[in-house]
Amino acid sequence: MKALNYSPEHLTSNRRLFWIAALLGLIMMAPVAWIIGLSLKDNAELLKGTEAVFSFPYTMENYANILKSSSVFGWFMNSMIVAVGQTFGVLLLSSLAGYAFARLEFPFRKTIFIIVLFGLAVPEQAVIIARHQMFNWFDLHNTHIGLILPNLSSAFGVFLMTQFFRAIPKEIDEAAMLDNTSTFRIFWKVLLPLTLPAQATLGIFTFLQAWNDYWWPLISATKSDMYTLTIGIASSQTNFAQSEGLGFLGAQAIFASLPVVLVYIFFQRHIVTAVSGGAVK
Amino acid sequence: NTTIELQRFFGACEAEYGKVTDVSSAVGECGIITALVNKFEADNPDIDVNVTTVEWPGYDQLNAQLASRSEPDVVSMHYSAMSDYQSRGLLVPLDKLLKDQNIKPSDFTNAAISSVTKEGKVYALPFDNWTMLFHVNNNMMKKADLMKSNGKPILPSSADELFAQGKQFKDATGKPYLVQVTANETAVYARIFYTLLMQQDSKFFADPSRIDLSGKEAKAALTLMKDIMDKGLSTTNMDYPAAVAGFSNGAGGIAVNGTWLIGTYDAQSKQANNPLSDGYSVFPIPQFFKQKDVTYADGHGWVVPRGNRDDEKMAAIGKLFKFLYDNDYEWARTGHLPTVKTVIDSDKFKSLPHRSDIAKVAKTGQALPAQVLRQFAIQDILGEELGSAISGNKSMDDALKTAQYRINDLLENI
Amino acid sequence: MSASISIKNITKRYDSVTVLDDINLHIEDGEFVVFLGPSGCGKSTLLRMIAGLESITDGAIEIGEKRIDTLPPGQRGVAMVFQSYALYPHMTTRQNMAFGLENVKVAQDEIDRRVNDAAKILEIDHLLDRKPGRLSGGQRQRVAIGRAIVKEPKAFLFDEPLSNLDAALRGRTRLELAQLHQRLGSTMIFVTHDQVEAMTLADRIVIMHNQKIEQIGTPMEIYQYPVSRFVAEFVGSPPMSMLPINHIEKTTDGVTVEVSGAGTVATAITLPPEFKAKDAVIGIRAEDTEVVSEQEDGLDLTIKVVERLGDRTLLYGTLIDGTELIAEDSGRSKVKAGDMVRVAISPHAAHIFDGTGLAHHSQLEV
Amino acid sequence: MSASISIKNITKRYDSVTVLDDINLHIEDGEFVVFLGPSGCGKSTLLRMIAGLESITDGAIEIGEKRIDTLPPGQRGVAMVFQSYALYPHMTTRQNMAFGLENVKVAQDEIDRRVNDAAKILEIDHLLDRKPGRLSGGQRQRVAIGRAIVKEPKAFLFDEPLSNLDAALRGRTRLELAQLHQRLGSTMIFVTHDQVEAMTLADRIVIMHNQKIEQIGTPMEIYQYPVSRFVAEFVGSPPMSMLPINHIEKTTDGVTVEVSGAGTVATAITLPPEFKAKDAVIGIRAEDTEVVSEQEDGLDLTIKVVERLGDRTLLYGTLIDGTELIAEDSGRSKVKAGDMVRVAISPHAAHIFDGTGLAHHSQLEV
Amino acid sequence: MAESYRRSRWSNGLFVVPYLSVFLTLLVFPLGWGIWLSLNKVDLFGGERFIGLKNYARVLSDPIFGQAVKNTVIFVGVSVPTLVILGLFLALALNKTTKGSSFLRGVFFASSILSVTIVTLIWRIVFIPNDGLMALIFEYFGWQPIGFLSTTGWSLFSVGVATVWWCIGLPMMLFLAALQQIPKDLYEAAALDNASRWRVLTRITLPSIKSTIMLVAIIQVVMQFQLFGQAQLMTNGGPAGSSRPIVMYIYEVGFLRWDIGMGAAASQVLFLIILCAAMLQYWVSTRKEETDA
Ligand SMILES: Nc1ncnc2c1ncn2[C@@H]1O[C@H](COP(=O)(O)OP(=O)(O)OP(=O)(O)O)[C@@H](O)[C@H]1O
Ligand SMILES: Nc1ncnc2c1ncn2[C@@H]1O[C@H](COP(=O)(O)OP(=O)(O)OP(=O)(O)O)[C@@H](O)[C@H]1O
Ligand SMILES: [Mg+2]
Ligand SMILES: [Mg+2]
Repeated sequence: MKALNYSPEHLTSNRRLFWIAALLGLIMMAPVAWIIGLSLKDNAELLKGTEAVFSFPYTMENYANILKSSSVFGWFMNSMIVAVGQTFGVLLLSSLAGYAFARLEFPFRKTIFIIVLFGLAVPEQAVIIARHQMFNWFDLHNTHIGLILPNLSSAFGVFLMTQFFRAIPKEIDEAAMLDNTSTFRIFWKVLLPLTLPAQATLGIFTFLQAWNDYWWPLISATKSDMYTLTIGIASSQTNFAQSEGLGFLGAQAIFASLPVVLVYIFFQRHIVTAVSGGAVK
Repeated sequence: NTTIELQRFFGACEAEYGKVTDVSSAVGECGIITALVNKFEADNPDIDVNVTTVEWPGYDQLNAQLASRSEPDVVSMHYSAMSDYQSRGLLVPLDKLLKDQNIKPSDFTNAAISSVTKEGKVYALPFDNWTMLFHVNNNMMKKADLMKSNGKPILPSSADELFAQGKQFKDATGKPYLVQVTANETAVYARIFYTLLMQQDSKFFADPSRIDLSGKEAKAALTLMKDIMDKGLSTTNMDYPAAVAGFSNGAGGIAVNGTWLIGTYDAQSKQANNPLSDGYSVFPIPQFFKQKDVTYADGHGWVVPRGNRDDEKMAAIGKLFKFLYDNDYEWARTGHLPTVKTVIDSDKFKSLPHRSDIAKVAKTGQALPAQVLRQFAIQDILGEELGSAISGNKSMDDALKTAQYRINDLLENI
Repeated sequence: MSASISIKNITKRYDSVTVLDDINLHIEDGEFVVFLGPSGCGKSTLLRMIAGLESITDGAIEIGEKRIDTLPPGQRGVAMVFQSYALYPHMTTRQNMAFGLENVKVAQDEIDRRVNDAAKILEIDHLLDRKPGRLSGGQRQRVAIGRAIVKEPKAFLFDEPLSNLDAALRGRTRLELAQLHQRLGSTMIFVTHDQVEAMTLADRIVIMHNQKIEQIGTPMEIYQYPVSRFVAEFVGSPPMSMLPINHIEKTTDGVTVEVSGAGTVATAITLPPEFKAKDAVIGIRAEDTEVVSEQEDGLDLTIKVVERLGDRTLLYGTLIDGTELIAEDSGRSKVKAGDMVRVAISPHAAHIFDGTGLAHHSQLEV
Repeated sequence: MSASISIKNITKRYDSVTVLDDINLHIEDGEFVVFLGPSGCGKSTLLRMIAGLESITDGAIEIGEKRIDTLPPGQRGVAMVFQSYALYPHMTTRQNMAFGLENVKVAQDEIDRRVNDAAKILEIDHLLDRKPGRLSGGQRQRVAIGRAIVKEPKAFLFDEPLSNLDAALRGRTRLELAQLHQRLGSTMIFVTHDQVEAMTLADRIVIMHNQKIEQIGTPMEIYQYPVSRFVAEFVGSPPMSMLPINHIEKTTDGVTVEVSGAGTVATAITLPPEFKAKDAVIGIRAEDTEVVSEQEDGLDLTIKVVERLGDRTLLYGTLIDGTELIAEDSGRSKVKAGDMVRVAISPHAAHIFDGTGLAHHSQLEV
Repeated sequence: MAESYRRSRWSNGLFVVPYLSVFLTLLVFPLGWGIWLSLNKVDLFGGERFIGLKNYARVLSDPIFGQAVKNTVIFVGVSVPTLVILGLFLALALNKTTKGSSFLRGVFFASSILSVTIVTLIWRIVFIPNDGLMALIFEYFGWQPIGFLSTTGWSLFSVGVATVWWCIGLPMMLFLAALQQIPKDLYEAAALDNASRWRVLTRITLPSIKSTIMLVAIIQVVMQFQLFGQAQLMTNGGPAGSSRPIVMYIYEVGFLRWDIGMGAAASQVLFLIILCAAMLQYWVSTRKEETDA
């Protein structure tokens, strides 16, 4: 007897919703596809009308032009150093602080934590001038350190890591205490490895933010060999840059985004599992 | 070896011009200035010029550098921005430096030298002057029967003529008469407005620390600008790049835009099969008011920010300025107007395409009084308020009153 | 409202893995049936297939003569109590119980009546306005049952509902469930891998093993006449001791077997001719042993561990050849670990399993 | 390496809530002591205070004559096994076990020796390179114990380590723990609220109740001579049945009591003069009852629920006046729910509790 | 008497010292400095003169600031609910393990990784008249073209579209994570309870992720109040200031007019607004929790 089979799948999934989302996805992608199309076209041809995107010939010339600029690789390296440095810095500081806020007792712990949370609401504009002045005193402008430091103060990472550490069962560190483990070793050898998915999440967000940061590099990195990619590309546009040609601009947009896209694709799996706290249970 | 830190906008084009020393082969702002610097370095092996390119207009970065005392040695700066820095003692007077190089103030056009002279001292090497112009699509004008027999377009010489010709144009081509930048950037409004006020000989900045827009001149200027819009004489909703491209594509008859586009449009007119093919010309903004033949002008100069520099370096900077002065013609090929009298009067310059048509701007060009501070911010406020009035969001009186109030509030609180 | 359930030729495969293989089972109206088996044998899967939460690869399910495997879960007329209870955490007890009725638009006063009745039966009327987070484990369990009751289903399905409770509460709740069944008289299916639960609750037990049903029977049938060595070892605590048989001899009453380390044991079991003697064992339950004085006949058992359960004492020990045997003594036993005691076994209660695991029982007992 | 533990006048308060009140307890070197008590009575708290994971409000703790409550947990020489095991999920079994030793810089070959030895004892040598995520519940448990063993601690502390296991595994692991204690001879403290665990494992049981120690004694002492009604009801499964006493009469052997619904019962208990008769009850364990034929003397019991445990059968019923009584019958009992049976109770095994819950036992039995 | 090992110790505080020192020097101290600046008449190059609360008075009486606050509040009021609802919708639609939905998840998250310059570049090229994608579409359908970036009303809307496009990834991810934490058996129980899809959504799913909805909303409120780049680069605040957000006002006052004191004052006002909005939200959500607990 063949079962007619009622499938319980429909409990949670809904085809129609999926297709609406797919449609929205097309809309999401349209602008990017548009830019990619533009970036592959000759600028002069585009001047006559952007409908040209839909027809041959296509060219890689815009990309070649970007690569011809000798500074691009230096800017790229700066961006890498800053983004990677900032990512590691934020992870380290946030993990240390998150561990302490979630697990250790010390005087004024609650008060300090609340003050740190208030930091979440501080807009960058409220601090940027004083920061700039301070970095003068210590001669930190036009250095990698100077570009890395400011975002280390972001309270978001501390908040996130505190939540993640709280999710780890307390017995784990109690067991470690009975194993004669020092407080730092408990953090470093026992708990930190358990927060790896969280580190991946926070790491990706920090990296993206650092890579795309604009105002601080603009006013701190004023020498062209210290430019980050974002600033460098902006500076290489002529005044009223737009007249350079849409294709070239599109190529720049794609080019500057490429590394983050790669980072994203590489870590994508971790974002999902990390955000859902999969491994820490 | 002496190193000069030079900071400029105009973009980067290392790829194309990084090695070029033959200035005459370069085109465009970026190409020419890059080639010029290369040539200077080649001519002066003992001087290195270290170029930092900044995003236009780069004043955020300059401010940051000044605040952190890491100023470059030479910086490109608009005339309209100079008073801000000069008034705070952030610029070095250049009289002695220019004198040592045998450059006299009288060598420059009046429009140029007056813009860089503050409190009797020269604070910049004037490099160019630019104004808003009428870029004309002759092909479309011909369709509208607005061409003279000598191959030049018929342009209005009064407001009435403007409306009449505009209507005639629109009826014939179905396209608006003017192509204007009206979205995102409002600076154009302010520049046209200044021009129209100046043409009425209005002394709206009689006192450089306050603006006066209460007179009938302001109302008249604004009325004219609004009528152009209301009567459908202009494109709408175009931002800067759209307007530039729009004119190329025959979106209208006359583009109201700056000197720097001459090169681009001229090049297009020399290609086949586009709306501008063989049909481009350019003229100063017509005199819509009888009082004075004048047009608002600004320009780029080279300044030296405050800072400790030894004589050797100052001398090197002097040499660089002399070189730039000597090569003002090359820069003028961009479309900007030269600042050196001998260049502007030279046949070489006049024989550049269209230059004879606009040469008079060097004489009729006029900047705001040099003592007026925060001209960039003023231009933004003014542009915004004028825009409100023109688009009908505010009454004209209201807009002018608000603009005057906001600008004066700004100036009072410096 | 209760009904019989027929499971006909049910098969379940995940890709290539067969989880259930051609299962047939008929459950009478009002019967309390327990699915018992080791972890992973497919008990939950079978239950969830009846509920409609799992698709069926092959076969059919009928409730009260009506085929239901094509219906969505809500329309099969069954109610299920989950191992984790699956209470809606943000709803009060009352809302939890009313939710299913509201979904099918039962009138409000009818809902109130049913919820109040069920709450009274389960003694949770004072908890109706609490949310699950503020209930104890046992109370949650009762709410979960209440949620099932109010739907007046044709059958109740329970998936190890007691496994989250501690030992004491588990005992109490077990009792309550038994009483509930008596009161409601509904068809109930209960899944567990705890044999004590199965023994105490079931009208009939379904022993599952290796994708198949191994034995179906009343608790006593299964305890006393396990069809196989698997069932014998799985049911009963402590497990039946198995002693390897060296030699078998037929007598008039049954067979006499020679057990290594224990000498000869006379049983009342008759073996069929096709009996496979290789790897055969004799099985003895702890309660069929007795500690006797040194003078009496019996086996010498060296005690390793003594488990005192209060009312009786279990002695875990080894015979001289190392075979393990569990014996029972009274609650007041003085035996200590390390002692050597003499144990008599009651030959009539023994079971013999052949090499394939097939069981043979004494014909005498009833 | 094992040592005695003394707990002296220990008090624990959270703000104004007193959780433990002036506790005194001495545990001998090598003893297996179980803390037993209802949920929330402070068992875990006391254990964690010994381990150093919880602060002490008042009092002192000594291990082997040395005061340790001022030391950090790692230096007290105790090892603890948590309810949830708390294995380090990112370390292999071997790393889990070695971690504590590495912390105190034990030589590598010594670490290897100890880990291998412990793994052999626990039969987890083949699992040394797996991480906890790939171990079954029982295996994890053994790793947790192994982690404790390698430290060669003066005492082992267990906080309900079996409560996460299913019934079958729990029984097996209980046995293993008992064997482990025999092999290592270490001092062990074990926390549970499951009385079966307590009975089967302990040398001595500490019954905790209401922030106090209610009784300390061997399992048999506690089972047979509970000091109070609380202990009597808490220990033993099924719980002791309590019948209200109407009237008491002294005889030469002890007292004869009149029980409502059960007539008079002659006991061997002598009551002191200060005995408070109001609310007094007589307690009878199920195994001290017997189902007898209609002709014999006894109480008539209407059966509500029959629990068949295989080797015996529990009968839950009510006497004529509604008092509940649990009786025991053999595993092959034919009694069904709804039957009325005659039950005889063994008067010498009865206990009497006065109105304050204080217990009185028969002097005859041993 | 004896102490617990978990006792409060100063030395435990060492773990927060690294972060706290960065936090204090790079956030709290500059913030304090900013507050000090807001009490002074000062331009970019110094020249401080204490003037008390005058800067605040000027900011608060400036109609342009009022307009910016209004714009920002409208923007936040529309974009945050949109982000929350759309994010929720996407998470619900894509909460599956199929290839198709994981691809779409990638698509929706991918835009979050672009920088603001690129996002606005993309959307300007979409919205510009004549050559823009929208213009082409409108032309194709023969509709009257709209000046998306230059018409009052539309300009803020266009900035909002770009913002939603840019920011939708994070809410979706957070919602997906929350959805995956809902025990599957709740849905099974609901199926046995005959619940319709709509009732499952409103009575099971949404209540189960209530706290995540709150979290996402607070994060987005804090972020969207700081709107700047998109408005600056797409509309420059226009037309007639109708899309100028608070941060852009701060930028103009501080960096174009060099009036650092007034800019600082406006920054502090913004800080207060954000703080109040976040706390109000938090308060409303926890209060409701308490009353129905
Ligand atoms: N989605 C699946 N894909 C493949 N195999 C599965 C899947 N779900 C369950 N199984 C397998 O089906 C078998 C039966 O599972 P089921 O949950 O029914 O066991 P169970 O008898 O309820 O066990 P337990 O007592 O542990 O709950 C198991 O071996 C399991 O591994
Ligand atoms: N931090 C605390 N603040 C206040 N009371 C507490 C705290 N921790 C525990 N308690 C209380 O102390 C009492 C003892 O708790 P403990 O965990 O020791 O109980 P337990 O006997 O182990 O119970 P269980 O068998 O449920 O584990 C409980 O009533 C508990 O509510
Ligand atoms: Mg199961
Ligand atoms: Mg406990």
